[in-house]
Amino acid sequence: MRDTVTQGGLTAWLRAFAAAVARDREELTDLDAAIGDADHGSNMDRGMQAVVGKLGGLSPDEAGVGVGALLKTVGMTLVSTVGGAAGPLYGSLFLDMGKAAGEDAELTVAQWATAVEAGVRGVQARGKAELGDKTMIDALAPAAEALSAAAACGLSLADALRRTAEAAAQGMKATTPLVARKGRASYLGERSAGHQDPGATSSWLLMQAAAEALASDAPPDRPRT
Amino acid sequence: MRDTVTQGGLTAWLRAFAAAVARDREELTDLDAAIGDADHGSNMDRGMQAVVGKLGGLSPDEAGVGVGALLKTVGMTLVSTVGGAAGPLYGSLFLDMGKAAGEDAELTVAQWATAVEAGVRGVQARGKAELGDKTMIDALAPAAEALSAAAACGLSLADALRRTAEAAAQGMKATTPLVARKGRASYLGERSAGHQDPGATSSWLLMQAAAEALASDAPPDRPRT
Amino acid sequence: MKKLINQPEDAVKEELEGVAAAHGDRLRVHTAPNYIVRADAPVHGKVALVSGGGSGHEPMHGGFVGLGMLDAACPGEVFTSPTPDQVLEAAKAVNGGAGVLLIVKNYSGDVMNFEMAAELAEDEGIEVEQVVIDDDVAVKDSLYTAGRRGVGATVLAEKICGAAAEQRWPLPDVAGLCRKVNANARSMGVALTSCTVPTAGKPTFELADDEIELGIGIHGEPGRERRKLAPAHAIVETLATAVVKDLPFGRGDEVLAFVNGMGGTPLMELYVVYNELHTLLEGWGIAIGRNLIGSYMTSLDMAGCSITLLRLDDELTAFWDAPVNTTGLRWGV
Amino acid sequence: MKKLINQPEDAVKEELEGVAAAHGDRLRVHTAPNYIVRADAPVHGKVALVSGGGSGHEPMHGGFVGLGMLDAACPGEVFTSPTPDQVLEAAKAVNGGAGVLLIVKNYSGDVMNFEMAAELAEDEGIEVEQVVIDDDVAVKDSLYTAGRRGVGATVLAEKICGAAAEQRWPLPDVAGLCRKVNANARSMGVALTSCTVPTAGKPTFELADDEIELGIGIHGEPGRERRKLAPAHAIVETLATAVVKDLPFGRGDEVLAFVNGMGGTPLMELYVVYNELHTLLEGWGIAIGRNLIGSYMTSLDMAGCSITLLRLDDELTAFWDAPVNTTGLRWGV
Ligand SMILES: Nc1ncnc2c1ncn2[C@@H]1O[C@H](COP(=O)(O)OP(=O)(O)O)[C@@H](O)[C@H]1O
Ligand SMILES: Nc1ncnc2c1ncn2[C@@H]1O[C@H](COP(=O)(O)OP(=O)(O)O)[C@@H](O)[C@H]1O
Ligand SMILES: [Mg+2]
Ligand SMILES: [Mg+2]
Ligand SMILES: [Mg+2]
Ligand SMILES: [Mg+2]
Repeated sequence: MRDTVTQGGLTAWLRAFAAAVARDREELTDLDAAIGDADHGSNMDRGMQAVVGKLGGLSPDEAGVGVGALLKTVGMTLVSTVGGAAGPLYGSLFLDMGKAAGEDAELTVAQWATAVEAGVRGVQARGKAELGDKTMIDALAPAAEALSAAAACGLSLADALRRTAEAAAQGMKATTPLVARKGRASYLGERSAGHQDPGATSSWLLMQAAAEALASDAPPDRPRT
Repeated sequence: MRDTVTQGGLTAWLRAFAAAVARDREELTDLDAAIGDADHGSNMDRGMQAVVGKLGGLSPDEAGVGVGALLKTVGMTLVSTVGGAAGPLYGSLFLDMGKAAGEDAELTVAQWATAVEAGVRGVQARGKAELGDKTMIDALAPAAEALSAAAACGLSLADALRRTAEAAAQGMKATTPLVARKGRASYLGERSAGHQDPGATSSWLLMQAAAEALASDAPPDRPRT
Repeated sequence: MKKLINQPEDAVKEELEGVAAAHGDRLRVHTAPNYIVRADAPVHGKVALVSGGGSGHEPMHGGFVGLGMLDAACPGEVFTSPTPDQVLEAAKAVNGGAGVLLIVKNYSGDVMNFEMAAELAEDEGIEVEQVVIDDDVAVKDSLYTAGRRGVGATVLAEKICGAAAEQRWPLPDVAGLCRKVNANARSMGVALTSCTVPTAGKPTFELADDEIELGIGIHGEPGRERRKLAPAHAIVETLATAVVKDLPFGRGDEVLAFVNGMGGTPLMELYVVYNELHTLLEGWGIAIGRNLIGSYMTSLDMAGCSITLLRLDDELTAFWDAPVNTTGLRWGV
Repeated sequence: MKKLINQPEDAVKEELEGVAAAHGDRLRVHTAPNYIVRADAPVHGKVALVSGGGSGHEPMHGGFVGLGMLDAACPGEVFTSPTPDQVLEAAKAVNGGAGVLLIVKNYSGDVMNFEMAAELAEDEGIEVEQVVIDDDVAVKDSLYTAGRRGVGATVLAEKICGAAAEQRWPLPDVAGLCRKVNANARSMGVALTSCTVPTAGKPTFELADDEIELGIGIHGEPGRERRKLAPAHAIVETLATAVVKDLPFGRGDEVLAFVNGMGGTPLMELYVVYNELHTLLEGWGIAIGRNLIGSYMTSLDMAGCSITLLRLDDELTAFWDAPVNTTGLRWGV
């Protein structure tokens, strides 16, 4: 267990997220079928498969660049493979996390919290959603907040990530009763209430994967599983 | 009960046939769905409704014309309203019956048998089907034969018609195991076996209706029911 | 049954009213008896092409009435061939003095009704030729059956003969050209689902969720074989093999490839089918010179498709390319 | 799920291969990233029109690429808007020096992806304008939602603006015309059945045998209201009333009436719908000056239809009538 975010940790995280998306692909699509257009699972799966492919294909040179560069590559890959609403939004998340992370080889918990906050602001800038609009923001914003609070209290990376995932889970669950005001689900009006938001669900998977894998210290060139 | 075929009897017969077709419309269509295109019931129903409308609308002058003219009117009406295979075939049946019946106001059993034989020959001339091809001929030809035999034996009209209907029923049932060689069912090849032919079924209804109503002496101008 | 109709018995009538309301500038819709003619009919000195058949196959045939294709179409009830009086009246309305070609699909009902119409038209002094289209290889041709059904080649024959008629070919030649198209075309179809005849109110046949019907007719007549659902490439290979072997088409042939949707299958899938067909034919050394992809000869709401190949020569290609202006097919004008 | 496809993930790719194989004479299909351009692109000095969206709506948009309509279409995955790099590369491929108009349907995903593409294109020195189409009255427009969806008006805007671009209208004017079409058009749809997204493998929603979904989106998004199945006249009255009241259209207006099939509904039913619409509008004193009837903007295999009305003036009518030569819409050439 490391207490900093490294390329190795990032790679393990992204692989864990990809695996979780692949596993829950049908569930994500079912959630989207209920209030959207039944593609969120396949969109995210396509994108994360591309990301994993990219990670495996990084040359040692590229693999050696900073955390920020890696995050930006992930963001660009998502932007150009996911499409739909999730593509630009998750793309912005990673692109803006990458910008904030800068060129360092590893990040402290506080730096990581700053990067995640920047990423979530990026999602909001792109999608204009507020808390309570029944979108991924409902999972991402509380998660970023919990992470920053944990960092301020000096918690370890592992503990901070656990709290982050818990906050994301709360936020995700809280989307169920909401009436959607952004995204495709908003076309449903009142009928959108009673369903959990698919994007908030994938965002929880993202934070859950971080709690599981981001503090690990697997080398960045671990063979694809 | 009369022992001759009159306009009144014909009208009663056609009405009875129309009623039977309306009643069994769905069954005829189901039989056609199995080995054809699911329209025999609606085709015959449309045609016989038109015939009944025509009967009701006959002016006293027209109503007074001979048996043959009435049969021809029925044939023309069927030709121009039924369409499909059944239209020209039932149309030919009635047109050729009408030609054979001539201008008399009533027909003896023997004359009636001659007319029916002519009608059935008309169906065969039009459709080129032989006995055993799994078509309406399988009900019509035995029926015509039974009628002629009954006439030759001097049976009463009522008895002759009963035998005719029985022969049609036999012929109809015998179509079930056959492989169709004419009409739409022939496209099915061996798969047409095991289904009763829809056209043979409507032909049996026709003969059955004759047994029930043709010997009756209801006036031609009986109001539509 | 779920359809955008009112009373099932009125569907054809109301469809024709819709056609009349929509296309009054180019078509005249006559009722009682029902037929559709091009607005400028009769075209003097031109052979008139008349076709027709049961309704439920739209745009065939009404959508093919217009310059360069049909002069008249006679829509019967759903899946029920038109009656002789419809065909007779249509022939009279479009006869421009050069005679009338009746293009008939080989179904007992159609053949008999058009035959009666031809007899009546000849009685009225109209010169008439009939050509019966029978391109469906799913049905074994035999002296002891009603022969093969007429399917996709009908659309191609109507287009090609329509062009020849515009060029003032005489009746025997247009009829000969029609026979040539029929002789050089073969088709086969597949259904993923049954159609539902409005007045029947329920599907004509039942297919399990993992079954398809090969060699389906365009009236929901069951095909010759029921199979397990398979990927597009396997289905297309089955259809294309049967079609190619039948004529047979051979290495070096140039063909028009017609991928037709049955009514319930969207264009996306038809392009996937075309892609498979293209790859197969390329492998067999058969070149696709022209193509037509879309739902031109439907079977109500049936999901599925048919494949038609027509062997081309310069004459057929030129007539195919000639201008056509109908609601269903249009180019060059 | 029964579809004429191979692996669900490959459906879009193979569809595009089919399009490339079929229409190489008039279209160029680029892959990785996916986009379709007219064969003669870039047209020097002409504003280039680029649209796109998720696949599954064919012929929209790829079937509308060609003279008089779009210069490029960017097909995303099924029901998933294209990515910014697709749109950027397409814009670069068709830019003839007079700028690029992006026609975008109002869905969060489409808007964001096209926005990113526009930013990237501008970075590369291409003059870009975006117009967002939002004609679906089924969705309440509000500051607190994503607004109305873009549906049928998209097809009309692409046709009309394509004609203006051919006449060398400058970019701001073509964009203005596009906004005018959008401002004067309203739509609403109904589903009789759900569609099935290939990768999902099952229907997006369940409708009972006697239920319909009013105000359906073209991605199988549930509508705003579920109702009992009703005759066509009642359904059309509901749709038309909502459409007419929204703009509102009024007595004396002349409109283009667009009856669109959702993919699984045959032409026969669309004419029945048109017939009802025509009768209704006539009663309300609204004249149908032009019409379009067919499956032009589909939702995979969904059964159902949508109705779009566009208020016409001389300018819009003239551009509508102008020549167009695409695989999906063609006249005048
Ligand atoms: N404007 C927005 N801001 C934030 N999140 C959004 C916005 N619009 C949509 N989303 C999220 O995107 C998810 C849907 O993603 P996806 O299904 O992949 O895209 P699409 O809606 O284009 O099909 C929603 O569940 C929601 O969480
Ligand atoms: N050539 C023929 N000779 C005699 N009867 C025939 C022939 N072709 C078809 N039929 C009869 O017609 C019936 C079908 O009639 P119908 O369903 O109304 O017409 P279609 O087959 O055109 O849909 C068959 O069941 C058969 O009895
Ligand atoms: Mg979605
Ligand atoms: Mg039948
Ligand atoms: Mg029939
Ligand atoms: Mg989507």
